[in-house]
This record gives sequence, C-alpha cells and structure tokens, in this order.
Amino acid sequence: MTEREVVLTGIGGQGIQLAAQVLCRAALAEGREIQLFGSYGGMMRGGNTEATVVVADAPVESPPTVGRAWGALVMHHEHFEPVHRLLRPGSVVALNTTVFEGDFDRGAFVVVDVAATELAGGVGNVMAASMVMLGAFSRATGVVALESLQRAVPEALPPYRAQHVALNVAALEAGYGGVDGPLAEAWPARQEVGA
Amino acid sequence: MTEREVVLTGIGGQGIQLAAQVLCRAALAEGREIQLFGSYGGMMRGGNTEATVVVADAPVESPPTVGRAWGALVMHHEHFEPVHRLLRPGSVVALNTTVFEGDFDRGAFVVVDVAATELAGGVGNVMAASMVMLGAFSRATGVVALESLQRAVPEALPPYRAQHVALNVAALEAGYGGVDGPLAEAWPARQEVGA
Amino acid sequence: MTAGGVTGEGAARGTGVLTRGTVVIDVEACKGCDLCIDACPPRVLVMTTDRVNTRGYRYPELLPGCTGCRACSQICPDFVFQVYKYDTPVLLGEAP
Amino acid sequence: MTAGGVTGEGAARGTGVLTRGTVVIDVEACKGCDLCIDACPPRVLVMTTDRVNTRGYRYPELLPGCTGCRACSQICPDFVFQVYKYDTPVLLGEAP
Amino acid sequence: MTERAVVPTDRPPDPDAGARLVDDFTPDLIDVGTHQLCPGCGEPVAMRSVVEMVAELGLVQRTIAVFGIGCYTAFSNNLDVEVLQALHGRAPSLATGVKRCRPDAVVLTVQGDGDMVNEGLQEVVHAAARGESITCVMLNNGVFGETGGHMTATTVIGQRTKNTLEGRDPAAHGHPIRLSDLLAGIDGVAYVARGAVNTAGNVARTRRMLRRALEVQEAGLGFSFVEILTMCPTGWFIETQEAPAYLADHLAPVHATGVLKDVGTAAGTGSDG
Amino acid sequence: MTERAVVPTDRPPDPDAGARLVDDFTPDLIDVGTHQLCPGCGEPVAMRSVVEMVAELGLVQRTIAVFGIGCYTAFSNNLDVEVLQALHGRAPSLATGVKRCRPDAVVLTVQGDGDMVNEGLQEVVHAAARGESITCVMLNNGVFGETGGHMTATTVIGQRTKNTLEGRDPAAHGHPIRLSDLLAGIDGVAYVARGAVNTAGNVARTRRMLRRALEVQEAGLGFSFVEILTMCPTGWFIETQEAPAYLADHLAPVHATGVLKDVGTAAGTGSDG
Amino acid sequence: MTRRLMEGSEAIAEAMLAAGCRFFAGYPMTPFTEVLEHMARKLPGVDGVCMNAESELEAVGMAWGAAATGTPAATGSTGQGLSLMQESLSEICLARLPLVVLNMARAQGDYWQATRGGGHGDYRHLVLAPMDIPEAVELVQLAFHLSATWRNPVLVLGDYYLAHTAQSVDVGPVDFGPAPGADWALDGASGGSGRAKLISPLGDMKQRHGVGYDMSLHYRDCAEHTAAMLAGVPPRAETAWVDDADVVVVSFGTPARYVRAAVRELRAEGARVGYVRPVTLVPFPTDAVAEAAAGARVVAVYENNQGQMIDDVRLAVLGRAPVQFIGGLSLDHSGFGIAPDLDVAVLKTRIERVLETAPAPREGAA
Amino acid sequence: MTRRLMEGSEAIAEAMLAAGCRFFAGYPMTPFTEVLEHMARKLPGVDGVCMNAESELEAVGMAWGAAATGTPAATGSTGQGLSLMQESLSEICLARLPLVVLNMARAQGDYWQATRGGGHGDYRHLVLAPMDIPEAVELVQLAFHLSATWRNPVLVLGDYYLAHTAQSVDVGPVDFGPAPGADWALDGASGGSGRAKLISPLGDMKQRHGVGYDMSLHYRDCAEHTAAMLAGVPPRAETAWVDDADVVVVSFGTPARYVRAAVRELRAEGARVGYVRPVTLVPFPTDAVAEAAAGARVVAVYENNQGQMIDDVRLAVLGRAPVQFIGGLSLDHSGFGIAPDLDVAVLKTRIERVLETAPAPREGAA
Ligand SMILES: Cc1ncc(C[n+]2csc(CCOP(=O)(O)OP(=O)(O)O)c2C)c(N)n1
Ligand SMILES: Cc1ncc(C[n+]2csc(CCOP(=O)(O)OP(=O)(O)O)c2C)c(N)n1
Ligand code: SF4
Ligand code: SF4
Ligand code: SF4
Ligand code: SF4
Ligand code: SF4
Ligand code: SF4
Ligand SMILES: [Mg+2]
Ligand SMILES: [Mg+2]
Repeated sequence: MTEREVVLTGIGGQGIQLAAQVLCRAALAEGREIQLFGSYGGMMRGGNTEATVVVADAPVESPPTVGRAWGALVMHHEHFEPVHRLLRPGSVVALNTTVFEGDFDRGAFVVVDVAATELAGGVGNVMAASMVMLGAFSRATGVVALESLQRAVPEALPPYRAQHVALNVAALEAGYGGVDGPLAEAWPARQEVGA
Repeated sequence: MTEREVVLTGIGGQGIQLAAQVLCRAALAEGREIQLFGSYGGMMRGGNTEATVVVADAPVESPPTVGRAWGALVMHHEHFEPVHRLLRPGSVVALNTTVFEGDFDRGAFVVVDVAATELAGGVGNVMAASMVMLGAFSRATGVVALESLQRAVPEALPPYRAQHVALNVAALEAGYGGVDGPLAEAWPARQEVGA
Repeated sequence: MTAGGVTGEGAARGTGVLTRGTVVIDVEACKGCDLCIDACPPRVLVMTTDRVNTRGYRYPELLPGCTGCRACSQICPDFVFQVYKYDTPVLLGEAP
Repeated sequence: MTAGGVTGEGAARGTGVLTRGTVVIDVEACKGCDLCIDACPPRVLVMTTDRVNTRGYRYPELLPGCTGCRACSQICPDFVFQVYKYDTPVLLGEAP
Repeated sequence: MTERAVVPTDRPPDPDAGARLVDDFTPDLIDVGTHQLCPGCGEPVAMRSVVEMVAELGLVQRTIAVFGIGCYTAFSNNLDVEVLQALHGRAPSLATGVKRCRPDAVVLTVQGDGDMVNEGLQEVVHAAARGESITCVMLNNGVFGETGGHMTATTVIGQRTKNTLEGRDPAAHGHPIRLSDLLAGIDGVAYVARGAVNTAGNVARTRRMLRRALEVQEAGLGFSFVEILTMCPTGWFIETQEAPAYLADHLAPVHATGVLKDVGTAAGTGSDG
Repeated sequence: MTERAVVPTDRPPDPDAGARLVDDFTPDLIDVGTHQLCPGCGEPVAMRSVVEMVAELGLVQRTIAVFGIGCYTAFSNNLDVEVLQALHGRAPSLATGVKRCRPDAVVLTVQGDGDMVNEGLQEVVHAAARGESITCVMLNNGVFGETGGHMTATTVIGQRTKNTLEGRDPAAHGHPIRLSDLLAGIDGVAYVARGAVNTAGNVARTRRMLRRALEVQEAGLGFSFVEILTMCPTGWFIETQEAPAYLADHLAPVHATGVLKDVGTAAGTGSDG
Repeated sequence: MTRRLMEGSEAIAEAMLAAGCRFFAGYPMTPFTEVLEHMARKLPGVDGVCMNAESELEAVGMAWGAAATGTPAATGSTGQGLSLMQESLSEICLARLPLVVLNMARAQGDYWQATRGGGHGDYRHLVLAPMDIPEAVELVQLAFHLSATWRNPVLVLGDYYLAHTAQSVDVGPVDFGPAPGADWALDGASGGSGRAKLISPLGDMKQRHGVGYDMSLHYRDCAEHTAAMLAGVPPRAETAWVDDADVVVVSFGTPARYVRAAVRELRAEGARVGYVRPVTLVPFPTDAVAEAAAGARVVAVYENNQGQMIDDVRLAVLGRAPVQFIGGLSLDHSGFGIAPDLDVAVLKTRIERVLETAPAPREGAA
Repeated sequence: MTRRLMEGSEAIAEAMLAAGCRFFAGYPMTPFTEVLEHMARKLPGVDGVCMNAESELEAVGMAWGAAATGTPAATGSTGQGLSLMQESLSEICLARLPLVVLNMARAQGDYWQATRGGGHGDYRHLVLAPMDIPEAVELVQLAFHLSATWRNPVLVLGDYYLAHTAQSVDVGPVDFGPAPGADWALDGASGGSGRAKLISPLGDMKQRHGVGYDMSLHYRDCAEHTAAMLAGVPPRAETAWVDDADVVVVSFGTPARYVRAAVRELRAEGARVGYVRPVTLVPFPTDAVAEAAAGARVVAVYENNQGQMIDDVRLAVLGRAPVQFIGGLSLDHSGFGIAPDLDVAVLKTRIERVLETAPAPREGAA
C-alpha cells in the first residue's frame, strides 16, 4: 500500500481548500482512495489555512493529520515552519516563489519553484495561485493527471462560483506548463488504477 | 445515653408540625438535646404530615427518621399503620379518640386515649387538637413538663399567628388535665438536666 | 338532615319562591372555599356552619330561588355542581 | 510613490482645491473594505487599484479637498484614520 | 342560627319535574375523584375550560396537550386527551417539535406564570415569533404556587407572596412582565387574549377566548395565546373567599383582561372577548 | 488610469501648517495593532463608540464591561477598561451580579443579536423588568457572524444569511423579534434607543445614544439599552461596500432607528437621538 | 446512494437520513454547526423537518417533542452546548423516549459528561464513539436502532477531526434487524378513549382518584430498565496485537487512529505493543480491556483530556496491571480540539517510554 | 450567635453568613427553596444581596458576576436545577473564580454530576458531603475557604433530610486560616491603567497586537491548576471499627447516619463490621477507603442510587477485596428524596447478609 501525504498551507482561505478539494476529486476519479482534513479558524479569522490530503492506492489508514509529508504546496512563508518539520528527505515541495521569502535546506528536498501568484495574474486573477501550484505539482509528481484535475474543477466549485471554472482550469494548465517535467514519481508502477 | 423517639402523625398540616416544634423547644429549654424531622408534601397537597422528634440527654445520634418509636401522637387513623410498625412493646401511644377509628393490639402498648378534637373544641378551636394531645402526652410520660410546653408556644408560633398563643396554651392544659397521671417514665432518674 | 318545608309540591301549590333551576351538590368533593357563595347571583347558596364532609370541609346548601344560571358550577374549583334548569319554573319553600 | 504637484506651497500660492483638513492613513491597518470611500462627503478618498499593503489589501488615498469632516474616521472598521483640521483652509493640487 | 329552607341537592331533580342538565364539567375528560389542588384555587376551572373547549370543537381525538410544571401538573396524568409532560419552562419547544411532526394535531401548552414567564420566557417568545401553529395557555396567579407561593416575573406591584409579604416593591423586586401585551407586539402572533376565572362571567369570557385560540390554530393563522388570571389564595396568603376580589383589585388592573390581538378579525385591542 | 493628485497621508501635517487633530480612535482604550474582524464589519466602530463614550463621560476607572460571545468577543481581551467575559447569552445576569455588588461601578454589556435575542433573550428581558441599573448594548447584524452567518431571531424577512441565501421566509423561518421595541414596552426600562453604524451620521447619533444610556445609568433611572445595527458583509454574503446600503434598505426598515424610550426626558418615541 | 466525497459532518447527516431520522434541531457551534447545516439542507428533501433552534435548550426541547410523536429524531451540539441540555437529557430517559444526540466535541474532555451523565439522577445514555467516517456512518445508524429498541437516548461522540475530514464514502442503510413499534407515540388519536396516552418523566401511569404521580414506582421502573439496557447491549471494542503485548494502549475516537498508527510502527520495529479501542463507551467494553490487559506489563491510556476514561480502564483492569496515563489536554490556540500531540512520532515516544519503564512481566501472565 | 433551634436549611444559611457570604442567588426547588428563603431573609441584614433569580441559569450567572467582584458568593438548587447550570459551572472553573454551590439533592443520584462534573471539559469541583447539621455548618464554611483559596467552585452536597431536620445549633465562624487576597477582583478601578483587569473563561491574558485568546495555553494552565488543587486539598473521611472488620460499609451524607447506627448495633451484637464515610467526595478519600478495606473480606457500599460512588470505592480498593452494592434507588412517592430503605433494621439485614456470604478471610490480611 502506498499513501502519499500532501500538505497545503497558506494564508487567507479559499484558495487552499479549493485546491485540496480539486486534488482529492481528481484522485478519486483516477480510482485512488483519499482523505482530506482541512483546518481553518472561525469565519472572521484571516489567519492560516491548511489542508492535509492523503492519496492512496488502498483505503487510507493514516490519521487525519500526518507526521510526515511526501509532498507540500507552500503558498506563503508565514506558516511554512510546521510543514517543513513534516518533510522527509526527498519530499516534493512546491513553493510559490512570487511570495515566499526565507531560506531552508532546499538540498534535502525536491523543490519545485513556481511563480504562482505571477502566473495566476497572467491567466486573469491572483486568487487562482493555489490552482497554479496544483498544476505544477501534478506535472512534477504525477500524483494525479492534469486532465483529472481540470475535470474536477466544476464539481469542486460551489454553484454560485461556477463562473470561475475556466479561470481555474487555465491556472492549472499554467502551473503544469511552468514545470519542465516529472521530478518525482508518486506511484510505484505508474499504472492507471481502477476506472 | 437515653434517646426518646416520638412520632407525630396526622393529616392536614400545621397542627402536627407546630406540636412538634413546641415539644422540641420545651425539651431544649429543659436542657435536653433534640432532633426534629418533618416531612410533608408540597404546599398544595393536603395529604399526610408526620414529624419525628428525638429527645435525648446527650447529643442525638439517631438518624432523622427512626426505626423504632418510644412514643407516638396519633391524630388520625389514616396514616397510623407505618407508625404502628415503629412501636416497641411498651411504647406510649396517645390516640385522638374523637377521630381515631380502627383496632390494633392495644395491649402491647401504653395507650393514652385523648378526646383531643373534642377537648380542643372545648377550649375554642378544633385546630388545637394536636396541642391537646401534646399536653396529654406530657402528663402521661413526663418527657417534658407542661410549663415548658406552655412557655415554648410563643416562640414556636410565627409572628402573624401570635394571637393564637392563649388558645394553644389552654389546649395544652386541657390535654394535660385529661390524663390522670404518669403512665410511663421518660427519663431514668427524673432529674432536671442542665439549666 | 332534612330541611323544613321544601317539597316539589310547594311549587305545584303556587306558594314559595320562584325557582327556575336546581343543582346537585357533590358534598364530598367540596373543599369549602366559599367561591360559589359569592358567585351565585340570587345568593341562594349558603355554607354549612356546623356540619363538615368527611374531609372536614364545610360545604354549600341550596335555598329556594335558584335560577339555573350555572355561575356556581362555572366558578367551583372542585367540580361539585351539576346544574339543572326547569322547563317550567317551580315555586319552592318560603322566601328567605 | 509621490503624486504630482501636491505641496503645502500650492495652498500658499492660492491655486488648487480649497482644503480644510487632512488625514493620516495607517495603510497597513487597512482591510480594503471601501467603506470610507462612500462615506467621504466630498469624495476625496479613492482606493488604490494596483497597489496593496503587505496583507494584500487595497487601501485609500487622499485627493485634495478634504474638509476634515471625520466621516472616514467614524466609519472605518479598522481605525485607519487620524483627521486634522486646518485652522486656515489651504489650497492643494488641482481640481479633480 | 335559624333553620333554613334547604333544597335537596343530593340527587338530580325528579325526572318528571321537567328539568334538563345545563351544566356539568365533562367528567370523561378529567378523571378526578378529588384532585389535590388547594381550596379556592383558580387552576382547576381554567383546566376544565381548556379541555371543554377542546371537546366543544370536536378536537378530543386530535389534541396533544403539553404541560409545564406547577400545581396544574396534577392534571397532566388524569386527562382523557393525550398529554406530553414537559420540564419546567420548556413546553413551547416540545409543542413545536410535536406540531412540526404532527401538523394535523391540535397542539396546546398549559403552563403557569412561573413556568412561562420565569423559567421559560425565552421559549414562548421564540415560539411566538416563529409563528408556531400552537396554542399556549398560561395560568397566571403571580406566584410559584407549587413551591410555596414565591414572587414570579408577573407578580404585580404590591402583591403579597411568600417573599413579598409586604407586597412586591419595584425598587427591590423589579416590575411585572405583562406577557400578553409583550406577545401581542410580536410578528407571527395571530391571537392574544387575557381572561380570568374570578367570576362566572369571566370564566365564560375566558372560555370564548380559548375557543377562539383553538380556532385560530385550526385555521393556521399563526401562534395563539390565552393568559388566564387564576386565584392562588395559598400563595397570596389570604382567605379563599377574598381571592376573587384580590384578583380583580390587584392583578387585573395590571394584567388587563380582554382580546389584545386577533389577526383573523377586525377586532383586536382592548375588547373583552 | 491617469495619475491622480494624491495628498501625502503617511504622517501628520507639518506642525507649522496650523492643523489640529480632530479625530482619532482612542488607542489607549483599544489596544489593537490589527484586530481580526472581517473587512467592512460594523462591530469595531460600535465597539469603539462604546469605549469612547465611557471615556468621554470620565468613567474609565469605574466601568466594568461584560461581554457576550460573538465576533466582537475579539475585543474582550484588548480593552483598557475592566472586562468580565460571559458565556453566550448570559451577560445580563453576570452584569446584574456585578452591579449589585459594586453599585458605584458603571456596568455595561456588549452582546450580539445571536447572543442576546437567541441564546439569552430571557436574560435581557428579565434584567430589564427588574429595572437593573445596567446598560446593555446589542450589536445587531441579524446573523451569527462568528459561526458563519446563520439566521438569528432578529434576521429580517428577506435577509440573506447562510441558511437563508434566498432571504428569510416567514412561513419557513418565522419573524424577526424587534428587541428594542419589545424592551421599550417593559416597566423598569428607562432608556431604549436603536442606532446604526452604516453612515458617519448614524455613528454620531449612535454615540449620543450610548452617552445618554450611560448617563441614565449614572442617574439611577433604571435599565438602559442601546441596539446598534452593524454591517456583516461576510454573513450577508455580499461585498463590503454594499453592506451600508443593505443595512439601510433591509434591516433599518424593520428595526427602525431612533430613541424609543427615555424616562428622563419628555422625549421618547421615534425621535432620532 | 453511490460513493461520494463528503466531509464527516455530511456523512453523519446522510447516515441519519439513512437511519430514518426525520427531525433534527440544533444551534450552531463549531464543529457541530456543519452537521446542522447539512441536516437543514437535506431533511426537507425527505419530508423531514430541521429546526434552526434559537438555543440549545430549545433544540433539545423540540427534539423531545418530535420524539414523543414517534418520529426518529436527533439533536446535538458540542460538549458545551450539551451542558445546557443536561436537564432534558436526564429527564428524557425518565420519559422513556428514543433520541439520538450528537456531541461533536472539542477534544475529549466530555468523556465523563457523556458516560456518567452530566445531568441529575440515575439515568444513563448509551454512548458510541466512532473513530472515522465509515465507522460513524455505521454507528450513527446503530444509534437510531438502539435508541428505538431501548427507548433511551443514545449519544454519538464525534469531534472536530471527524467533522472536518473528508473521504469518499457510500452511505447506505444498515439493517440491524427490527426495532419494536412505537405504540406509545402521540398523535392525538387516543383522546376520548378513556385511556389517552401520556408521556411524562414523572411516570406514565394515569391518575385515578386523585392519587397523583408516584415517583417511587416510576423511578424504580426506570432504574430497572436502565440496568436491563446496560446488560442487553453488547459492548464493542477493536483489539489488535494484544496477545503477547507488554504494553496495551487504550484510546477511543480519532486519537485511536493515531495510537493505531504508532502501535503499528512500533510492532514493525519489533516492540511488543498492542491496543484496545472502546467503540461503545457505554456499555464500556470492560471484558475486552480486562482480557487485553491480562498479559500486559502495563496498560497505557491515551485521552486528549486530563484523564477520564482511565477510570473505566482501571475499573476493568482492577489492579491486575499498572495503568499509566500517556494523554493530557492538547489543543491548538483555537480551542476547537485540534491536538498538537496527535502525532504518530510523539505517541511512539510516549509508548516507548512506557515500555522502557514497565515492570517485569508478571507471574503466570500469558 | 447562641444555640438556637434551626432547620438544616437555616443552619446552612447562617453558616454561609458566618463564612462571609454576601451574595446569593437561587430559584425555588424543593428542598433547596428553604435555603433560598433563609438567605433572602438574612442577607439584607448584613448588607448582602440575595437575588430571587428568574431561573437557575440566571441565578448562576448572577453568582458568577458577584464572584467576579470578589464578593463571597453562592448559588445552588437541587440536582435538576444544577443540570441547567452545568455550562456555567464548568466554565467558572476556566474563569478561575471562587463560588460555593449547594446541591440540596433529592436522593443521591447526583454523585456523578457532582464529582465527575456534569459539564463539558476537564474541570473539577471540590465536593463536600455533610451528614448532619453540625457538620454542614462546618463544611459550608470550609467550602468558602477552599473556594477562595483555590479560586474554584466548591460544591456542598446536602439532601432533603439535611434541609428538613431541625436541631439546636450554634453557628459560629470557623477559622480555617487566611485565604489569599482577591487582587484579581473587578471594581472598575484598573481601567485606564494600561492593564485593566480581565476575567474570562477563554483566558486571562490581554491581547497584544491582534493575537486573540490562546486557549491552548489557558486550558493547559487550568488543567495544571486543577491537578494542584486536587493534590493540595486533604481528603477527609470518618472511619470506625474497621481494624478487625470483616465487612466495611462505605456510604456518605445522611444515609451514613443510618449505616453508622446499623453498624453500631451489629457491633453491639458482636459482628465484626465497620464503616468509612467519605466527607470530601472530591478529592475522594481513596487512601482511607483502601486502608479500611485492607483487612476486610468484603467492602459494602450503600448509596441511595443505582451505584455511582461505588466506582470510586472500587478504584480505591482496586480488586483487593470484593466490593458489593447494598444500596439502590429508594424514594417515597413525592420523589423528594425520602428513602424508605433508610431504616436501621433494613440496613442491618443487608449488612448481615453480606457478612454471611462473605468469602473467607484473605491471606495476610490484618
Ligand atoms: C428546573 C426547575 N426549577 C424549579 C422547579 C421547581 N418548581 C416546580 S413548580 C415551580 C413553580 C411553578 O410556578 P407556576 O408555573 O407559576 O405554577 P403554579 O404552581 O403557580 O401553578 C417551581 C419553581 C422545577 N420543577 N424545575
Ligand atoms: C452555548 C453556546 N452555543 C453556541 C455557541 C457558538 N457561538 C459562538 S458565537 C455565536 C453566535 C454569535 O452571534 P452574535 O451574538 O449575533 O454575534 P456576531 O458573531 O454576529 O457578532 C455562536 C452561536 C457558543 N459559543 N455557546
Ligand atoms: S345555578 Fe346559579 S342560581 Fe343556581 S345555585 Fe348555581 S349560581 Fe346560584
Ligand atoms: S365553590 Fe365548590 S369547593 Fe368551593 S365551597 Fe363552593 S362547592 Fe365547595
Ligand atoms: S475627513 Fe471627511 S473629507 Fe476628509 S477624507 Fe475623511 S471623510 Fe473625506
Ligand atoms: S474604511 Fe478603513 S479599512 Fe475600509 S478601506 Fe477605508 S481605510 Fe481601509
Ligand atoms: S398553591 Fe395556589 S396555585 Fe397551587 S394549588 Fe394552591 S391555590 Fe392553586
Ligand atoms: S462575520 Fe460579520 S460580524 Fe463577524 S467579523 Fe465578519 S463581518 Fe463582522
Ligand atoms: Mg403561578
Ligand atoms: Mg450577530
């Protein structure tokens, strides 16, 4: 059994939780099992937001939060430290370089630098930066395919935000395109599972 | 240590609880220790009312309700049975014969027949029947002196019933007079205790 | 006890008090509160003074002149009354 | 950035917009809600469009013509404004 | 005293005398030999009025009565309509749950002033504002009868209670809440009336109010409410026969009787039902 | 867009320019760098108004503020007046205990509509009827802001909330309670006013109401109450800049602003404070 | 119903619907709010009613009323909201009504409230503690079944993690066999029959001739009923690797998932550790714990509180092995119940420390 | 104060006054009503305030407010009323306020509510259980002392018998030594100082720069404080005739008086029986019970409920002797808590039966 723990962290809110939703729905569509735990303060608090996603090829055994992460999407340096502690040597870390400031032991990890906010601005809205990161992460790891992510966007968006489907689909694409090729391999045999 | 358990039972309310109060205050004035437990339903219930008094020559050890009674004041036959079960051979039972109906093993006890309601009517109010019984019980047992009872009446009555002092004092006297002489001895040496 | 001089015949004979109704009183249910006494418009209910029911309560008795107005029944907390109305008024007893 | 042509001297020279007051804006405290914009009677507050504070919020800037009326300060949920009133009105910048 | 001409009252009049029964409580609906409430209490008459109006409208087989906790609780296990006994103060919420699940049932509450204006004030106000299709009946005697006659939130200034034997003093004890008046001002409320049982005439008027309140519920017009001023000689520390006048002189001037609101008719303010 | 003539606003005007500071929040009383309430929220302004009126009347060293639970609770640990934090709904009772033990203190509560009209309706009504010498302040946005913007007991018909995205429907969700109106009808209540913070003018009026309410408490006239309509763009699911008009168009027509009662003056109905 | 990505709060709501729940009432409080929102959205679609009650007290009252009509009903809150409901939660037992109560708890400090009863008197609720969404889906349905069977409230104890974790789940109805019919339910129709129905916490015997309620009889009946229920419901626990374990760890709910992961890793490293996870907290799986402890050198208890279930563990072990606490209150700043110490590495260290300091194996132990 | 005939309810009120109590709030409920009446009559005479609160929820809120001003304050009810107060009673611990709470209970079914906490979270109250009026007079005063010392609620668990029994008593102040000053108390004066006081169940640290409350810190602090309190308050028990006892009976409160009388009679008849009466229920006198049980063949527990304290007895005895229940819910029809089985003869029979069926003396027992 392989379990891939991916932690998404940032400030603000919607972007991170939506990206996590899209990732999970895409993985499910590819026949994986998933588990998603989102934590965020009350409505009014603008503080940090985090999501822990586990994608697996069998029913997930991992508890909701993880002690180690196979991958991370880091939107902002402010809440990076707790995530950093979860990383194993070789973990894949996608960094939003438009915003991220600060140093860490990059050599220990597979770091994917993505100018996410910038690229998101390019496709029309900086709010889509998380989606850019997700596209890049997909390209770098193959944890799910780009098409699966794109297909997952409409169902992950609440009905009253349906007008944003195209933007997010484009953002995924922009991120995917921003990475040269696979840097890690999510699944042992890279074979399609299930349906 | 001697503990004298006296149970008062009847229907209606005030009469019984007032008699128990007067008995206790009189005993206290004579230097005894006392314990009084009154039980009665909510305000509106006209059901039975009962008081358990323990008079002792040392701090009372007995729990609030007693398993055996040395004496009883029985105003009405309706709730007599539970009291009957508490009586020991030789217990002193004062009976309100104006009202009491029914048979029991009188021979086992020292029964003091008192036409209490009738005598109370004689001094002015049938409501004072409990006080008549108490006067009679005092005469029959010497558990407290008549004068102590009479002196206790004013403090036992709530202020707004102060006008009834004379009636109750007279009722005590009428009961006392209704019994020929001592039928039992409450205290071993019949000496005054304390003050 | 039976009260003096009250019979159905009184009415037939055309003497006594004009009486349009009457009541049945469940004496044992009464708690002696007196409410019916003041409630009765012709004031034909009176409390006993010397007699009590088995629970020790005084209770009302009816004098001639009941109108069958139902006031007593409506006010009584213990559901003591049944009220009857005569199709034809009767004359009962003497004037109070 | 510095905006063109706004100096204290403008007023002294007698050109520009009559300005009775001015405000201090604590840009970092702003959450970009826009409430001050509509609240300002002479409408001399405008939101930035391309610049945000470090928390990512757009914030207001002041054009000449402030009256020192305090409306912005009274309505702002984030206590961003201090309002000053000139003892003598000044003339600032050009008419908008 | 002199011998009086007493009419025999121990049995119905001679069948031949041409008399018909014109009033009797409905013994089928209240199964009591003797109930345990105090002499002169106003609650039994109020209770009787409620069930008789239910019967009069033919609702006996559709009614669920939710009871609060007070002296009147003595009736909750001797009626021949279905009863749900609530905790002190909570009846309107229970009634809400019942009504929402049994919309065809007629749901009413029977509560005291302590129950409704003290412990459960919030429940009845919220149910009223929800326009809940239930009928709440408050028996208001201005005291916690059951626990011994203490002041409640409806006790009027000057009223005698166990803890205000000199009369309620606004400086020390605050002011009474006039619940009917309060409810009449709330949107969602269709019918509000305040009756009393201190005179036969008031009883008759109160019965009409109860009848109308049930009709309002049946018509689905919204929340309906009847407050009934009842005597509590025990809690007022007065003689039973003084209680009706005490009610009229003390309670009624503050808690004025009449129909306060009826959205189903033109009527509505200050009329007497 | 074209370059604009922007006045520098990053520091006070030149001391020589002859300008005086005419408005600034009282940073000594609210120790916040940046508070955590949402952009465009009406509560911070209401909160500021309360503490500034306390300061204006010279009551800072005699005031005890009792807080409810809602978004405004974020202020309960950053004021420089004494604060007692209550549970959701319970502030008026705590304030009562405080005032009775410290009669010389000025005691006020800060509560939301969910806190005061839902969870704790009974508390405030009882405190009002007791004529408790406290000042209760309600921040009314018609939603539970803190838990995500659900309907409360004050939500007006048609208002958007998390569970009434199509607007509150009276048939399904009942009617709003107009608390100020309700309280104004209660004996023991000395002062009732409803303000709003959706315009600078309304803020100024609201501040006068708060000031008067505190004066009424100081004068020992009875219970005083100020309701403040506040914007909650988050709970209303609208843009921040639409919120003031939304308040005016939806909330204010039902919860009308003005002084509803003032026993200390001839005034009292419908004036605007 | 097909598999669908759902948060725990939604899965719980779906499970309630699948169990036949047709009435729900609640008042928002994180992390219960989400369940309430889902119920409000879903119930009307199945002709059910969801009340956004004005407070917790009113919510439990409404649920009580609904339950009295025989409608499968539920309410809930966090532990704090349930504190407000304690009077009703006690007395609903005396009224002999079925009701499902959710505690979407913050941390695990409500164990005593749930199992001992925060209210007055001698009542007990059955308490089920799922550790994850699939189990919650089953236990929520079991709760309705047990509550209908025993005419007694059943409490489902969840937490923030359960509410906020999403998974792909398939919520189908689970068949627990027939429950007795609700012939006691009110609909008004028995009025006028001479024996109109009565549901009352004071007793269900109709009064004849002014006798009033007899609480002594009724309370005794209820106590007997409670005893029968506690004896009649089989306790449930999940047990693993206990046969040869030196240390057996006991924990319930979400934390048990972390304990399981830690124990699994330790086993993989050769340590003789096992675990027991009580699934029913009332009745507590005393025998399962006692058996698991039979050969253990130490029984360790993890709870995210200051030590509450540990009493029940001690009562099961009764001195046969030392019982050691490895939990403690752990919260992030929000107070919602996210525990920093729920970290597999942290738990491994704690268990290892217990192993190191454990007394020598006992005589005669397996 | 000289000796005077008083009901327990009045003696308790006098003891509160002697302890310095100057604020009381309550709502009537038998048998608590009488205490409330006495407080209402007596407090104004000592410049105190008694509030006839409109409900139990409001009563506890008022008491909370009063306590926050440093005024020695109390509230109470029966167990049912206390159920309504559970949310506040939990959170007052988090607000770190002293408060005395009376439970004039009906029977003994509230043992768990009192000792485990009916509310949410990890709080504990200290719990004192007097058996008669003189002890109540002392323990009520001790309650004020402990509550001021530990800034934590202390619950006094009485009952109908205690309230309704009258005795001649002398209520004088008892000196338990100094309690720490209430420098945290609110009076408004610290406003404007830059560090105005804050009393809050969410934490007492003032916010600086938008950080908000940090519950993780505060809850941890409170948990530590609770642990210190439980360790710092000496448990109390009355023990008699246990040294050579074959059967040790454990009971608390009024029933212990009946147990004592039964044990005394049995001793007089030569039976080797003794008793332990926990006086503090929290902290529970675990050591005293364990020691008393050391040589016993059976430990018998009498409670007027279905068995609650028996858990604490078992936790003390931990399997070293069988623990047998000889209690059970016993009420008269009123439900107020008058127990027909509180009869010395009945208890003697029950204890005798335990003696007869007790296992043989254990090896090595004293
Ligand atoms: C929660 C709770 N608190 C207190 C009580 C005690 N209690 C029983 S009835 C009652 C007052 C009843 O007053 P009211 O509703 O006015 O009815 P009345 O007795 O006057 O008819 C009280 C306080 C209770 N049963 N439950
Ligand atoms: C007893 C209880 N129930 C529920 C909650 C959850 N809760 C916290 S704040 C809040 C609503 C606040 O609404 P309101 O008072 O209107 O304040 P706002 O957030 O709108 O400012 C709720 C329901 C709680 N804290 N306590
Ligand atoms: S029916 Fe009317 S007239 Fe006749 S007794 Fe009754 S009240 Fe009096
Ligand atoms: S009103 Fe009824 S109970 Fe009262 S005295 Fe008349 S008959 Fe008797
Ligand atoms: S003080 Fe008045 S004029 Fe000046 S910016 Fe503010 S609102 Fe505009
Ligand atoms: S009102 Fe305040 S927070 Fe809002 S945009 Fe203006 S300055 Fe910024
Ligand atoms: S106490 Fe009052 S309300 Fe209760 S039964 Fe007696 S008179 Fe009626
Ligand atoms: S949710 Fe509403 S009330 Fe709360 S902070 Fe945001 S805008 Fe203000
Ligand atoms: Mg009443
Ligand atoms: Mg709000």
